[in-house]
Amino acid sequence: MASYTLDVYMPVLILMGLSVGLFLVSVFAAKIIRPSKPSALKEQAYECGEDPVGTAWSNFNVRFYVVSLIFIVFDVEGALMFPVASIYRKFVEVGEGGVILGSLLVFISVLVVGIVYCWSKGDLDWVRSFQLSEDQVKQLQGAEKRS
Amino acid sequence: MFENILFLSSAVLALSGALGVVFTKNLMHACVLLLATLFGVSGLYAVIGADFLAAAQLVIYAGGVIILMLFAVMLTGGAANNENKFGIDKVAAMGSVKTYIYAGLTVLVMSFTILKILANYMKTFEQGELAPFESTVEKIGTLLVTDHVLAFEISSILLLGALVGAAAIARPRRG
Amino acid sequence: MSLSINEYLNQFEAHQQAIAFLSDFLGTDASGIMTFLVFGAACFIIVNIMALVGGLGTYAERKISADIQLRQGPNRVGPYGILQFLADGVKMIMKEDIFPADADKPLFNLAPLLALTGVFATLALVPFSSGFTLVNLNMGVFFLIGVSSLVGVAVFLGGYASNSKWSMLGGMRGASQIISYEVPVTITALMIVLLSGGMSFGAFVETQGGLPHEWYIFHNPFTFIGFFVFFVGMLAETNRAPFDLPEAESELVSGYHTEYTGMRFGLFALAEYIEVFVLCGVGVAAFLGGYKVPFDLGSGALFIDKLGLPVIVGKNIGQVLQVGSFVTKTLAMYYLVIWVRWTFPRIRVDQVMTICWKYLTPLALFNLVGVAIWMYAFDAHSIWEVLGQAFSSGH
Amino acid sequence: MVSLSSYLFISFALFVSGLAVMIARKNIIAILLGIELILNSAALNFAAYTRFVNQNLDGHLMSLFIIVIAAAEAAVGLAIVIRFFQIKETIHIDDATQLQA
Repeated sequence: MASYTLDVYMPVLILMGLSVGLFLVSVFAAKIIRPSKPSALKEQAYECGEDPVGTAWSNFNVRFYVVSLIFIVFDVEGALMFPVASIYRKFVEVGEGGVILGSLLVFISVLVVGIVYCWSKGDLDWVRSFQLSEDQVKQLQGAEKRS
Repeated sequence: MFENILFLSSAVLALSGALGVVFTKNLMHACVLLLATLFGVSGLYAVIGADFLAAAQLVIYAGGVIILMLFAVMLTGGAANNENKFGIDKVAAMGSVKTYIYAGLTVLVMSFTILKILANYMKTFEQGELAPFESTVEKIGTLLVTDHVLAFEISSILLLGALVGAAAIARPRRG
Repeated sequence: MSLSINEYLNQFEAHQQAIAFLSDFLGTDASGIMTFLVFGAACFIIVNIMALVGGLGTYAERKISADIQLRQGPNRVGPYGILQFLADGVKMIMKEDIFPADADKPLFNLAPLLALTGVFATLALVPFSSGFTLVNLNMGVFFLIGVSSLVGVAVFLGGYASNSKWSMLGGMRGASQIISYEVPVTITALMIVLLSGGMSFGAFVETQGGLPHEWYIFHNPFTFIGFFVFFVGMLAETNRAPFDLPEAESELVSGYHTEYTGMRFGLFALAEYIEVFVLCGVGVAAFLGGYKVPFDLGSGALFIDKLGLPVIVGKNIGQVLQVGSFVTKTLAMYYLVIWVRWTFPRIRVDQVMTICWKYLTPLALFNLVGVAIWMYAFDAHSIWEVLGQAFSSGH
Repeated sequence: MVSLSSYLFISFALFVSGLAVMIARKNIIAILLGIELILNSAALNFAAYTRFVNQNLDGHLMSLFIIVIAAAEAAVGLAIVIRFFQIKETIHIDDATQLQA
């Protein structure tokens, strides 16, 4: 088992420092040679020519959240399986692979049940066929009567 | 030499991120500062030889939980507007002075009790010679499969429960 | 086993003399500072090479797309337009910096920085060759997946901070696409970790051989499918080719970086091109035998005993061959990525999600289970060894 | 510099700031952020004790499971917050007064 010293993380730290340095130099230090004539018109959000209406921070459909929910469950599953996967080959070569194969298959099958449930409930398809809720239907009928 | 640098930089990153989460008004800034804290804590794991934990922290927290938080902030009215249905603009960001006093008092009381408990322990514990760093992945893998296989399987059932429950709750409904 | 640049340099006496000189010059033991200097120089060189690769990537992309569409492509700046990317770089720096009205200024600045840091941190792991890898972390792939998920956060923050509906929508779509395509890529990486018995890129490459039949892509049918799952997942994760909806010019007015001008936009593009190169490198290391050179020329043993060259020269030739083999395979995959970009139409957003969750993830899980059972059944032999045994025992 | 007491101090500081966030903030998502901070500080302690006191890796396993459970908890907690927002149009903690929506 190769023992390692902490110098192993030195390149990661240096590279992060270099990226911060590159960012600071290219964005801020170059301010000197860069023209800067701010004007209100120039700073409007780009809306294909019309003037922007309202703020962008209105909320969105929930399906973005459901996707990230399924992602994090599979991410955690992957994270838990990495150590077991990294020793599987040693156990197979020794001939003991059956035990680990069994626990891995149980682990994966329990989570496949999860994705089958989400699939059947329609969480995975992106454009949901919304049935209009009762009060929305009433509003529509009300609007037709009035017009 | 480099060990101290890595320790100091990740400790400063973690603590300043945590204090930033306490004192920032905007919720989106709080999420990004939590991301900085998580990177700091991942560096702290790396300094004490827990290399798999540092990577797992990055993958699960910085890769998953933070994005979940960002989406949740966006789906619940963004970071700025907090007026409720009566139209009153409630500043949800920071509590009132009263809550601060209570928070300060609890912090003081807790810190005194904990330091009291740890005081004699600090004196007796002398630092043994530390083992060189070993790669922990294989050991964690063998532990997960031999001694703690029950915890390993139950965590998959826990994940299934979390997935089904949260999907059922957060599914876009008609109403 | 983790032979990093530092141990590689320690073999030479000049390195020891430099350390001795520096330590008595500074009084304290200077080996730590020496490692810092060596790593710093190596990182600086690799960052420059990667910036060059990013720049030439844009040049190659424009030339190849021009070639596909039977037009000229850039040929004004420098011979055959080779210096076009330098002109772009200077243009980016000279462009005015505009903040959109009431944008979230700190986050607006932070998004390109996060993207750049996420991609630069992965450069420490790319396995150019057994000697020139910056560091062969035991965590390898796992660390890479963790750090590259930072790009998804950066895309979201870029969209959120520029306070325009288009970039907000582009940011959310981009982030949800990047994170959902991380699932098939993670599961495919898990499959390769199963096969190679270790998470570091060194373990990936050492357990593969030089000749194509010893690569993991042809190891068994499941890894063959796994390579294409990885390739599609990589395309989607770097917002390229048919999956570049978040920055779709026609619909979302180039999505999350609509409001970014000048160098910030340049940093986003640089981060994306370098990430494509890094992920191509990961694909090559995992599936196509990484820096392995056929007939074991990489270790330089042949040069040393056959041609009687001194040990140092032999080893260096081996390293150069290894870097050459890794770079040619990665550039071939890079060419494939560019080629795919200009031949396939863009995919709708619901198709993007359906492909990921209803086709790629089940396929990746099927491959994972398949490889686990294959290794158990044929105790980790590749299909060719199994056929070879079947033939030899047959008659 | 790198010792058990410094790690205890850092995880204590993280714990206190997480607690302060939970107490002083009125926004439900901010409270969930505080919970994440507290879970992090607990997991850090386990890893520190594995390094400085006894070398068996049960501490690492414990913090690994803390991270797994924290991810599942964040997923379910945020789902509840989103559902609460759909019903009540606000995520201010003082409006969460009834047990039934």
